[in-house]
Amino acid sequence: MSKTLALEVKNLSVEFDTYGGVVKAVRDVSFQLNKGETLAIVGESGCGKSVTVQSIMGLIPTPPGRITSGSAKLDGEEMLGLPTKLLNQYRGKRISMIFQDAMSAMNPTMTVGKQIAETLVVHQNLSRRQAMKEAVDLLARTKIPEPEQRAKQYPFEFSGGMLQRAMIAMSIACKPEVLIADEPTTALDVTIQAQILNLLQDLQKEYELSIVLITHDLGVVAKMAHQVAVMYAGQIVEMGEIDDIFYHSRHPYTAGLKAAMPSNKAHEQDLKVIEGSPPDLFSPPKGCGFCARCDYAMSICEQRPTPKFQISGDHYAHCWLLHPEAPKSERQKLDSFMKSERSDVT
Amino acid sequence: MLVYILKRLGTGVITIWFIATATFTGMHMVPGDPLTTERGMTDNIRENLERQYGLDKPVIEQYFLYMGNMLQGDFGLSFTEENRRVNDIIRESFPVSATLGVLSLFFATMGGILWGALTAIYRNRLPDIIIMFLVVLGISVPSFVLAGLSQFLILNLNQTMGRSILPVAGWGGFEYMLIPSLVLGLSTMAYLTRLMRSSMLEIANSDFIRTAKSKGLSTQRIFISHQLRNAILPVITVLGPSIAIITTGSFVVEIVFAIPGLGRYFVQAVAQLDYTVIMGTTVFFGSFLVLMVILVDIIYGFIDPRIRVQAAK
Amino acid sequence: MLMTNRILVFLASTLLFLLSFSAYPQVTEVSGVNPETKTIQLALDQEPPQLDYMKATDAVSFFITEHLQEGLIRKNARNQLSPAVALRWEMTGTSVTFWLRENARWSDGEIITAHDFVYAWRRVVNPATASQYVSIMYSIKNAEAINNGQAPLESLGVRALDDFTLQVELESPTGYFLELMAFLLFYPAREDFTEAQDGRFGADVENMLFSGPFILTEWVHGASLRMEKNPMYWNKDSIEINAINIPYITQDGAARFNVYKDGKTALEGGLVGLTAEELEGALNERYRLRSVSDGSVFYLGFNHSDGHITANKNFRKAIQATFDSVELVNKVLGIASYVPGKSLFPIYMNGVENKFRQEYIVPEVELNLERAREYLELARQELGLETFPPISFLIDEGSTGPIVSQYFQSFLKQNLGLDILIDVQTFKLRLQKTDVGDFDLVLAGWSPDYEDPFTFGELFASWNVNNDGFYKSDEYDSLVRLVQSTSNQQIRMDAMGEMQDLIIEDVVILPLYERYITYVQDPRLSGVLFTVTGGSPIFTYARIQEEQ
Amino acid sequence: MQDSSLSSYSPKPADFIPLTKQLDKHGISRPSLSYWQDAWIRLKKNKRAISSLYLIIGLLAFTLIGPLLWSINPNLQDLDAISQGPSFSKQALIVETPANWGGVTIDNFPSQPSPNFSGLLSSTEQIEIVGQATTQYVRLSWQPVEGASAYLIYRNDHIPESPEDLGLPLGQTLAGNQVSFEDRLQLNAQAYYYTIIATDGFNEASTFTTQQVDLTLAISARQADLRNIDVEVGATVSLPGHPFGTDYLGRDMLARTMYGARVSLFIGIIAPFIFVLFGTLYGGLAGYLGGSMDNYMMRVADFVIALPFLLFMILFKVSFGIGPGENGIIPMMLALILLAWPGTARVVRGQVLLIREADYIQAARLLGANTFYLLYRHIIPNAMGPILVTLTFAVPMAIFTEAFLSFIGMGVAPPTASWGSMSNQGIRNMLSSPHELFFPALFISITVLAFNLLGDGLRDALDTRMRGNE
Amino acid sequence: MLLEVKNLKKYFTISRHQHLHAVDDLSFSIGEKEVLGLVGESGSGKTTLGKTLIGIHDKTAGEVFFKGQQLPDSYTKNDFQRQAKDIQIIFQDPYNSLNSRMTAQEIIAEGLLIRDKSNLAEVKDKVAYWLHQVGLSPDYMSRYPHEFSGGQRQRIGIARALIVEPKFVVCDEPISALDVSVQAQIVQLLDKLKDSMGLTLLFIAHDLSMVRYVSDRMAVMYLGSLIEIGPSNDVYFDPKHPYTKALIASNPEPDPKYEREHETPLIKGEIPSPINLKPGCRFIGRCPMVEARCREETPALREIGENRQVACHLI
Repeated sequence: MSKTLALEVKNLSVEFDTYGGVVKAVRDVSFQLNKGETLAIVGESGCGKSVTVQSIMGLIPTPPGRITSGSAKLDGEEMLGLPTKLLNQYRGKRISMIFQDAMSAMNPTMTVGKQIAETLVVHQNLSRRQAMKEAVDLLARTKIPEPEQRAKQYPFEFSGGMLQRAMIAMSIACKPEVLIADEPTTALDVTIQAQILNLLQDLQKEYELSIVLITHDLGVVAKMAHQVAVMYAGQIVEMGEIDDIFYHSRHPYTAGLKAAMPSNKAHEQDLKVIEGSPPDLFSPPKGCGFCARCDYAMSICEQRPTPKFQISGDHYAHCWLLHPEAPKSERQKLDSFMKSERSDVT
Repeated sequence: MLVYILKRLGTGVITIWFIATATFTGMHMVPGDPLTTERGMTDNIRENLERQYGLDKPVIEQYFLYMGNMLQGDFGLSFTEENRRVNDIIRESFPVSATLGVLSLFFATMGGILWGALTAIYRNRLPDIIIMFLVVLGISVPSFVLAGLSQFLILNLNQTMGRSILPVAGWGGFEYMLIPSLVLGLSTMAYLTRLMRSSMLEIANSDFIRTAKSKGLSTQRIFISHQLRNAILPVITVLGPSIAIITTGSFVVEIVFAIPGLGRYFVQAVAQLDYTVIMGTTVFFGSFLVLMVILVDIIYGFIDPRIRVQAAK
Repeated sequence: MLMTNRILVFLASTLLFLLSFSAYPQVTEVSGVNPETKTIQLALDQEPPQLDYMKATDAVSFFITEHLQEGLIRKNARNQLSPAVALRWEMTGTSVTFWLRENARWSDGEIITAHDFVYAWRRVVNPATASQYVSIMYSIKNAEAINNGQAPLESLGVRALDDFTLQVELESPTGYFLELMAFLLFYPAREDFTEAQDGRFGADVENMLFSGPFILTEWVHGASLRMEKNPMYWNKDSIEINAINIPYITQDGAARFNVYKDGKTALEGGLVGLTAEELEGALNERYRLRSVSDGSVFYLGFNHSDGHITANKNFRKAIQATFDSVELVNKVLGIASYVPGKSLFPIYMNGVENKFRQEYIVPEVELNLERAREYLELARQELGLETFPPISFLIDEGSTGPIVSQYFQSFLKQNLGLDILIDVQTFKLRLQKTDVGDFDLVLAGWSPDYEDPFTFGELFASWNVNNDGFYKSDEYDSLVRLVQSTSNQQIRMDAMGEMQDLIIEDVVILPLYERYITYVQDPRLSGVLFTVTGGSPIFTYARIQEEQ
Repeated sequence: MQDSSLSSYSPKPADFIPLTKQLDKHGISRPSLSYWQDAWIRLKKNKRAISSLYLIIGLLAFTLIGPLLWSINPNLQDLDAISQGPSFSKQALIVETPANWGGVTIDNFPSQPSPNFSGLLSSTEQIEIVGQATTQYVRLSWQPVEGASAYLIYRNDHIPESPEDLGLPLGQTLAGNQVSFEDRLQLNAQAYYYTIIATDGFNEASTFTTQQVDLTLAISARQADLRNIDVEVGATVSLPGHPFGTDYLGRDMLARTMYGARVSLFIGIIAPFIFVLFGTLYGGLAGYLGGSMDNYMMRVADFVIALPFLLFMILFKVSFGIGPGENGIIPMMLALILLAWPGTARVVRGQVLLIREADYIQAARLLGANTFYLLYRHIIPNAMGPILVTLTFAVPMAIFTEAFLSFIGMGVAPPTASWGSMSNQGIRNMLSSPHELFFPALFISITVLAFNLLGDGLRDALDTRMRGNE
Repeated sequence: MLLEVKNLKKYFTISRHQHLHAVDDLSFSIGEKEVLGLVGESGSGKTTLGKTLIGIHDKTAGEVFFKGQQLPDSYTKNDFQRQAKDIQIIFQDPYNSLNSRMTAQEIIAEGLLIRDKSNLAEVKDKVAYWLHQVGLSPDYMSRYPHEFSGGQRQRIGIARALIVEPKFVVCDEPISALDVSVQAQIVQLLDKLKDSMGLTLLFIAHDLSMVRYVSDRMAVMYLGSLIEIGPSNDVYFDPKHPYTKALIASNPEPDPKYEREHETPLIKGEIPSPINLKPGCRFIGRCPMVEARCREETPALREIGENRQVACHLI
């Protein structure tokens, strides 16, 4: 089955000017999102996941932010560098976004219904009344009880979960091709998270949505994603189909992340943690960003940026261990670590 | 909501009582009394006067007497403007001060919001720099200098034009109110502009503006229906105190522009130690301000749904 | 983005445009002098505190009342006493009889009778009225006793022999009694009307009845007044001005002057006088400036009571010998026309035949620093002091107080090594401190109540309530008594000449300056009368020329 | 397998030796900055705020060091140089100290016109200058006019163009036979045009005579003596200049502006300092105690806030009163402190309420911290930012209040100078000698401006919301 | 038992007629060196319980015994001082729990310095030791909180609490605000420290998957009540209460194959407001198997096996 691309991002780099210097928040990031599928971008806070998607949406405040290179094509059409007026023909209509903290992401002085209707008025030329009707309908679709009353209420009258549903309703109002979900469930309880994730899955099927899902939770990834991009220190370190990442990961960071994730099923499992913290993006390391925390680090890792190695099909990773000349012993160590993980799972 | 308003009014009444007592105390701390005049007086004449004005009674009795009368809405007779009731003075002069104040506040608010919004849009560009420079000027030049200067400018304007474009002083139609109210409102306008600017910038960085952008709304739409409305809210909260600044700060303008307002009565009354006028004007001004602050709070409650909805519950 | 900006810029400019537009066409072209309607406009520094002239004490009320009411006698266009409600009069010793004209009417058309005078005068002396100026009436028989509650109201020495004959009994011969008749406390009031006002007589237009050339038709408190020609006035045909409008009331002299420059008033500086700053402005505009005495004399008052260094005559003499009033007036105050103070009696006062000051030359005081220091040394020894403690100089913030006191502080320190502590108080507090004698030096002034030197001379009688410094001298007291006992001008003036010498010799006070007011008036206006006893400028005799 | 396009580097075997040294795993590489260091860096980036800071330092230097460099006594009155504009030094002649001049009276001429005189008054024929005309005095005398009872003397700085344009009315003589006048009214070294008009007391002559007089700049021997100049009548001396001009008593404006700064800045800085301190303590206590105590305390603060500020400033200022020789600074400060503290109290209370709920306070309490420790170690340092900002904005408020009170004449007492009282005097002479208003008003404006901008900068710099984590 | 809680209640008064039942009649105990995991959704009252136990909140009713001694209902300064060496807390929010004006050293040393200001050198050594203990380099001693990442701050918070060597520590959602990978670091650290120091912990969290690694027993809270309590693995792998079941099932498994094959059973609705609670089971609104009894009677905790208690009528 040949897959068509919904969104293609190439060589995206973003910098921020701060008074302490330039922060290279995103460095040469490329990924592709297939139609009707979900791409999960995984990584720790501050790794640049949010910046990546916000730059695609043109939401990076400039200044201090600056897109230094790259392109982002929505269904083959370039979005980066467009003037606001043109960009607005995509935003909200063909590509939309939901945010982590729904409470602050909604206008506190406007009714929820109106905020949803607004998108429709702008993009679909509906009258106010029609748009409001449609908004109520959308609220109902996102399984908000009593949508009629709810539409007339203000965000502060909603619970976090409800508001996230309203956000989703707002984002799918114009039946976009791509939905970017920036940590949509991080602030929610697990029970509510499950509800929201299910809702997203249902809507994906219903609307043939292509979703970019940003999260730090591999559980959410496992549940939702078709493809996964693992980000670390502003770069994508490994990318591939979900099973590649979960079962055939070749990057020590991905492996570490997975090992640190608790499982529901294993009775006795030690949490294996990656010691330390990500590097400061003020002065990213010359070589591999993960080098300092990596158990398999070699001298080249400290000095040279890691090239991209194809592992199989769409599975790529940036790690010197994948270099043909890299010592087998280290690779085996990683492999055995991965196996020990997997044995627990299967 | 009603309970809230009643509660606020209740505290308002206590506040007014406090103002009245503070005024009464402060006033009686000043040595001498309003009956002292330039021409000497025999003891008999003085006794006659004291009896007539009730100043022969002990201060405590005068206090309760005054409070009693005040409760009935009677501020008594003026000492310097004999035969005139303080109520009449207030009734005649206050509308003038209020008109001036309301107009100033209108200019200040409109100007503040407008300029503030403009500066926020043109942040760090020429219009912003020019407006902020004027704002800083408006804040740093004392009102008396400004008032004198603007009068001088009007006069020169009239003389160069060879006819009266604007009245130099006095009180009458709108043309009389224009310059004084602008002068009076200028510092408040400057203050509100600054407030509006920072509020606009803060809102501009807020998450929901980012959401609005991601919805593909046009800049104007975001500006008007998201940014402006939320940015105005903090401006409204300071309107109450602004009314206070404008109305009590009006006497310089009233004196310079020969405006028959209440403010200048007070300055005169303090120098003349006109007990009843001092009491009347402060208590009245105080009550007015208290009322205005309550009113602004209530209005704010109506504008900000977070408060309105909660109050309704 | 651009669109929004344009909207905002548009809004901003529209707002400004609308404001200027709405202001433009509404301007009413009212000018200070209108030759067609014979109307003039004026600005006042404050509104009349009250127009119950039987109780009034201030210049603005005097000014308004002077146009609205008339007494038995008034000042004519040449500033001389002339018949008003009284046609003629006769004064013999302590008895004065007035024969009233029969065509003098109140503004409601009723005839003004002698009873109206009896009522008004009784009302003034009635203690219940609490008129502050009442002591000016004490020359009438029993007035003081009635005011002190020691005699019945009916015992006042004034009787209406019939409707048109009024007889007054005096306590003692009073040389200046006829002068007093032009003073507003002696104006008539009609009993039925006054009593019907329920204590609000003079509080508003409807609470007033007019006997003078104008009637008050409009009084918006604090804002404006309007006077129009009184159709019932017996001499209305001689009045040219139809109306006097007062649409501006402000304490700010600069503002009032600006209004005049704008052509909105007919005369400025008539009540308060132009300041040096406004003079400068007037000169730039090439206005004709006029100056006229407002009657008042300012002096440095010494506290003569025990315990004050200033009670020491040599100390006072030391200050006297260092003080140069010419320098004070010309350099420090720098207001043109002020006359350097030489005497308590101002230069405009008439003596027996000529001006008082021509007939009784003020003793020359020599400016002599060495003498001054000798006096000071003498004072130091007399007082038994090592050094002089600082002395306080009481002033209020208004007018010239701060300048004069700083000038004294500076030259007394430089020349005599004396330390002056300036005591600035609000107006009422200054009065209060003066009353209780809480001062060493005080800046004081006195305006005449009637045009006779005695209005100044009686000030320092030991019993006078206005003797702020508590000066007491038997010699001076006997001179005052001598003046009060006779109406012989020569004897009176001689006595006052002696008072003048005594004041200089004894350094009772230190004359600073005689105040003049400088004013500008519309060139089309003429015949404005200024008097020294208050109530001026008087526009009753004013004329308006069509155009120059 | 390798995507060679992405890497042009071909590694050597040595590159693949496992790394043995321990790298820093925690990735903190930025230099350590405390909150205040961080705020200072932010402030330094703000050009406006930093220039304001320099301006304030400059003002303080002006106030404190200025008088050392410009050592003219601010209270020294130079009556020969009243209200003069900014100037450099001038040459002046020393003349005898003017003695009283008796003037000229003609004995055989009637002092008052005879009652039956009814002719028109004519003008005087000629005006003579008596003695040398210097800026010390000009003495005039003229021929008497028949029927005159007095003569009006006018002085102008240009040739009169019409009877309306005669200039300053200097005064009038007492009688018709007094035919002289001495003018000492603030004379400048320039040409004057004197006009004499005869009057009979009510009507003036319709014609007039004008005389031009050129004046020489001169100071009297007495003035020279006061200034310790070697007295030698007839000599020329050089008078010191006044960069800011002189005021209405001939005092040096530069020196007065410096001394005025002391009062203005004293009130403007000390009063806010005290009321902000009091407000901080009050608000801090209310916020810390919380509950009903907080409620009552803030109610009191609300009462005080409700007092119409300027009205009560005036009332209190008058109530506290001042005695002889006192300058009124203390009553003004008292009034200011009494009325202005609640603003700070509110701000601080809000902050304290916020901080009080912070987890680190609870942690400290659990660790056994007492109230003093909490206040000293946690609450005050954290509330310090807003307090500092409040203080900076309180300064212009206090300076304005002082200026305002002085303007309406209820401020500091003479001879003490403050910028407000100087403006008050200056505005009266705004047109004739603008420098008297300009300099104090300029300094008020600059100070207020500087503190406002500094306050803005501080607020931005101390605003923790703006602190990045990137 | 180190800590015994009997019928503890904590209500907050909202208005005259409204009370928030944050903790409603709870009883349980924690043994010496035991770790009790306390789990529940936000709004279930678990944080309030933790803070009430150690005196940050006053108790509305009930008793708490520590080492057999009753703790005061309402704490004074002295009570805190007396208890400081025994009981400590680690907070949820790593941003709000450190004073941004103090360096890491000052923050960590606080507990020592409050008690004794002498011997600064020794304090410094101790701080360095503890920085090392929580996995941070002692070089960071003079850095300020904003220079650390969330996980690093949490480590500093842990060092602050543990430097006084307490017996009992309430860990108030110490991992909720962190990334999953960092959560593991903190959990591991606490696990290590607990063993080496012999700590007794009350470990509060909102999901069970992490908690079970550290805790010996687990308690599940819902709307102010305990609904299930038992040994960690027993509760985790064999939950009895329908709520516990749902809570565990909601947690997504980091195993795509598993997720593809298993449908996540959803629990409907959201946790209701704990204001003015009515009698009856608190879970009725969301429970898939409600009976009439559930609506009338509040189920109490019942012993259903060794060390296991459940509050449900249907088990």
